Amino acid sequence: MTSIRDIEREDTDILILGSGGAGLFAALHAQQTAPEGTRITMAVKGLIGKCGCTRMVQGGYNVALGGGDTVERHFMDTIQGGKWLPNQDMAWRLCEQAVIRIRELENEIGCFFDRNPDGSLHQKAFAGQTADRTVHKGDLTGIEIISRLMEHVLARPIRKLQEHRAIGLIPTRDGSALAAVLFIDMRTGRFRLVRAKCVMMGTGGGPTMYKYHTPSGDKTMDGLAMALRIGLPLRDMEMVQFHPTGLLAGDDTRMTGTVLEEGLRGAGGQLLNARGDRFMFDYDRQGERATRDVVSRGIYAEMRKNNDPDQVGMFISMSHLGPENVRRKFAGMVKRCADSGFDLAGGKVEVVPTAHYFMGGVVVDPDTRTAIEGLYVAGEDAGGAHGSNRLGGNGVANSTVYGGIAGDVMGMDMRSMGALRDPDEQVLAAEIERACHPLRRKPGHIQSLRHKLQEAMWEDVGVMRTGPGLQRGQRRVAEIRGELMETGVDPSNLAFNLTWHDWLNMASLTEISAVIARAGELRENSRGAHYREDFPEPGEMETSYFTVARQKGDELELEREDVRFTIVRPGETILPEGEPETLVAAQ
Amino acid sequence: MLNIGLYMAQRLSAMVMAPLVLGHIAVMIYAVQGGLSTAEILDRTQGSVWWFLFYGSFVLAVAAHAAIGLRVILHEMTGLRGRWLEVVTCGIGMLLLIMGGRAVLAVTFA
Amino acid sequence: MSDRSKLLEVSVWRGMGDEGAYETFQVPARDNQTVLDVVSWIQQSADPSLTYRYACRVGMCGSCAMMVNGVPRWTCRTHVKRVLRDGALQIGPLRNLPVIKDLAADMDPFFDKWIRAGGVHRPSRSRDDPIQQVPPDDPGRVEANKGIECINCSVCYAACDTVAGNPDYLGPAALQRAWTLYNDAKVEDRQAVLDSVSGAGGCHNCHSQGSCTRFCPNELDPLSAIAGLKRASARSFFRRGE
Amino acid sequence: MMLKAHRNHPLWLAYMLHRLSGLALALFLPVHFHVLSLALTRPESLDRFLGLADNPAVKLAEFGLVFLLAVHFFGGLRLLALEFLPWSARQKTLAAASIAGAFLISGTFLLQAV
Ligand SMILES: Cc1cc2nc3c(=O)[nH]c(=O)nc-3n(C[C@H](O)[C@H](O)[C@H](O)COP(=O)(O)OP(=O)(O)OC[C@H]3O[C@@H](n4cnc5c(N)ncnc54)[C@H](O)[C@@H]3O)c2cc1C
Ligand code: HEM
Ligand code: SF4
Ligand code: F3S
Ligand code: FES
Repeated sequence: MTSIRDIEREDTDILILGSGGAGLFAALHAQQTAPEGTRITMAVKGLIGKCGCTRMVQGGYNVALGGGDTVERHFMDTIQGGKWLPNQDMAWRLCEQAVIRIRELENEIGCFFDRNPDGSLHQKAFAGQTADRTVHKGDLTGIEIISRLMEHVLARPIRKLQEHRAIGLIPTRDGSALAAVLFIDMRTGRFRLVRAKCVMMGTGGGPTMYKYHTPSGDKTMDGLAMALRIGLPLRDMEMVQFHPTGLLAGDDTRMTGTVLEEGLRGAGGQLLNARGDRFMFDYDRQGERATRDVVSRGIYAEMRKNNDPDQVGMFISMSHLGPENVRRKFAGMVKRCADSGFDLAGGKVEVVPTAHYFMGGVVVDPDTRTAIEGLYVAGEDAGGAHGSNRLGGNGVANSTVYGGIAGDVMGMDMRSMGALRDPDEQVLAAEIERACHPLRRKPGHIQSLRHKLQEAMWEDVGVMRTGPGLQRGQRRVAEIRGELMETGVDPSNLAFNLTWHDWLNMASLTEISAVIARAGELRENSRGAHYREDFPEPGEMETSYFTVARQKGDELELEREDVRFTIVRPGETILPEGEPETLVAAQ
Repeated sequence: MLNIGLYMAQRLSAMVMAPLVLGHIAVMIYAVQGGLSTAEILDRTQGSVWWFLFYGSFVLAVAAHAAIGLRVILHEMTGLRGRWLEVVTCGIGMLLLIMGGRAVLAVTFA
Repeated sequence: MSDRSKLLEVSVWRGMGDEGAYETFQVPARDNQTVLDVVSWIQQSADPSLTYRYACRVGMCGSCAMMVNGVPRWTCRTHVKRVLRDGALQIGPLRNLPVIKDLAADMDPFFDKWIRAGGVHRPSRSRDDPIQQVPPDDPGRVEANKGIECINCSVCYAACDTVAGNPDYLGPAALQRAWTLYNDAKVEDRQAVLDSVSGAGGCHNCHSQGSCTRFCPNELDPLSAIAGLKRASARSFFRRGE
Repeated sequence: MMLKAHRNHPLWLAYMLHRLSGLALALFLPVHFHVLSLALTRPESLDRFLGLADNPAVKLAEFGLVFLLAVHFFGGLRLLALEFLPWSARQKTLAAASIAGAFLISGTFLLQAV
């Protein structure tokens, strides 16, 4: 079997993990700012530009571009949406830099976003926003952004390690800095160690440990699990955003959980229960048009009332708007449903809340630096910018803004970096051992463990939570983890062995699931995406805290830390006096 | 195995041939009524500058057109490339040019 | 619910590189089942060593294309019902690309050609400039929009016999991208786009087979885009008076 | 082997027809040229050859050739139109029309000949 001697070793200067909005922007900016001759390597679990969630962005990109809207207003929406939990400096930087990033995307990268008749950018409003702010390309915004970025990266002299899965961050012997990253070259099944002076992690979180989830299959919390293992603090880990309308098509298909877009509800789509009655107005004044978290809870509560085992979800119905009209306005969505065998325009489609985005992540500063020298984190892997809830449209803005910042900062830091660092060979050996663990055990059925985990998280650590539920969730996750450790993978051919990677995915997912449940237990109030039935109140805003989790030896330590209101205090605003509350015309 | 130059040559030669082929077919339809004979054909064409130009330009065009056409087929079907492909293309072109030239001379200025 | 006992007869390509053979599996039939689900089921429950590729599972990333009953398709959005023939399916790796293992093809040649065809924006402005006003009904824009939703899935590339015969040929997707750039009012040097598709493997090799347009899962039309490039390059050929 | 599933559609068939007809024409043309140049050297054998034109088998071959030329001609016009005229989506109709035209011309030719 693989031993430490088998691993291939190579060096680079700047190493980037992931090719989402964060990774691709980091590569481009690093190339622009780093000194001549700097070697840049991009390593991705899938193919460059073809994996990750940025590609799947539908709705669009939030940026304040005038017309009454301001960076201040965007910032205030972000803070209020995050229920006062965001790191305000990060949120500010996000809103401020988005303005530059969108110009970069349009002018330098070559994206073309939808226009108004006069040729200016078209902007719309997602729920929870007080201005028409979301720039988009139809409902396929992510494809436009990632395809264009990908082209620039592919055309540049950047070393590409595709289908290379990062499995361990390897620090120096004294643990003060990052020395290298360990990969599995998935195509060959061999290990590769890449030393680098600066590493940016943009592996994009991904709450795929839930029964229903939207992110792409390659996202399994690997980055956060790696960060946890080298002792980095993770914040807001209880904050899992559910999208209210995921397609429900049964356990046997990967279509289940995929998003039916937000715009459907915005345009007047109705949510119906099994009896065919609208129910959202029982939960919120705005009915179907309420924010994601509210609608998700509405659907979840309604699902619980229903005790017919064959009838799990609720229904979204569009036909009252006229099937032809729906077909025209939501062409992409209607076709996607039709491909999967559902008639969105004329019939009704069964939906469930589905895990969509992970607000939690590594603690970073607004320059993407982490507690360990040489490691930078951006995008969905980084915590702080969104607090307890991410506004629709702030996700790509976040990954592209902070990816670019990471690239710039790494490029500049390169100038003062000394030589490549030597990795701690013991940690390296331990990480290899960890990855090889299943290869020495009797092969088992990993998929059924994944199902079990997804059930446990959905039931006990899901849309609505209770203290006892969260504890039960932790026990269940620990049990599943135990079973996983006894489940093996046939080692006879490790080249492109997806089952081995399924096992490794499960390893990351169980590690992080445990943290989510623990953090959920620690937060004894309800904010944004986190809802405790036993603590339904949001708690004092003034004394807001966020959760921080750290691995210390074998122990997971959690603590609360006070939110610092560095720019605005609860109840106050930075908008000029007399500014209207919202600029969005009532629907 | 086409660049823009070869492509234009093939398309332009095709455009040249189109009216010529049409003309030729029309004449043939007319001619075959009542059977063909050498004398009949030659009568019509011998000594005519116009027929010389007519068939002459056809031969020029077809030599380029077919050579390029066969070059493409050869490349795609057999993988032939590089110098040999150029040689074969030119060879086919020359062959058609010589044979066609002989034929035109035969029917016009023999 | 469907009849739980029904089985599909699925033969799947197994092998590394050029070597390999089809292997048959019995897969339980389900009501909601895509070709990707069938492949996943085999890997998860019948043969853990089966290799394939997917990411988004909703037709956005273009990672999951395979040959299904001899036709290239995105598998995540191909319902089994639509392609089943006598209860059987044949699934192979995408054509015209080297095979890494089983159903996973090496897409590098496809992307190398994408770049060789000039498929990168050539900026006329920087991040410090305002965003260019482009009316949505600007004719160039309308033309560019037609091809812009390409997910680079390589289905068209696999369908095209010119690609199969001519290893230099850039292929439909890369050429279509060049055409969108050529029509993009924001692109600086549009002649350069034409130049990069006028060489030995360029747009002039296309025989208008139309398989690209026929099979593009997004209903894009590379055939017309390539015709557009031919037209534009011919025009510039005369203009330059060569 | 030729009609693999991905080839089974009108535009591909039109392409193959165009290729085969072009290929056949390219093979036939040298023969045709050779026969004509016989006029130069041995007029009597040209006559003998043309005499054969009354033979039904030869008639059929002639028909085939004209058919090929017509197919290729219309196919070529179709391609030229597709490439040089602003695009219209009427590809398939054009492909069909070109085959129809081919039949028409060669048919006329054959009828005239007999
Ligand atoms: C369906 C959907 C729709 C969305 N719509 C919107 C929207 O309309 N607006 C919005 O603002 N946000 C939206 N989001 C959220 C948005 O996509 C994310 O916030 C953002 O794109 C994350 O970017 P990222 O670069 O951090 O990660 P990603 O784009 O997810 O990229 C992660 C990358 O890391 C790689 N990776 C993962 N693990 C490893 C490993 N172990 N080793 C190496 N590489 C690894 C992945 O393969 C991938 O390349 C949506 C998300 C989904 C799922
Ligand atoms: C009558 C007028 C003609 C026209 C309008 C015409 C048109 C064309 C066109 C447009 C092509 C390009 C096809 C492609 O690249 O896909 C072509 C190819 C070809 N033509 Fe012609 N052609 C004509 C006559 C001829 C003649 C007389 C011959 C034979 C001597 C011929 C032989 C070929 C060959 C061999 C090809 C290559 C086919 C291929 O690449 O698939 N053509 N023709
Ligand atoms: S043109 Fe269509 S088939 Fe070709 S790569 Fe793009 S989306 Fe895929
Ligand atoms: S299938 Fe190929 S030949 Fe041209 S029209 Fe499409 S690229
Ligand atoms: S998995 Fe992304 S297109 Fe099929």
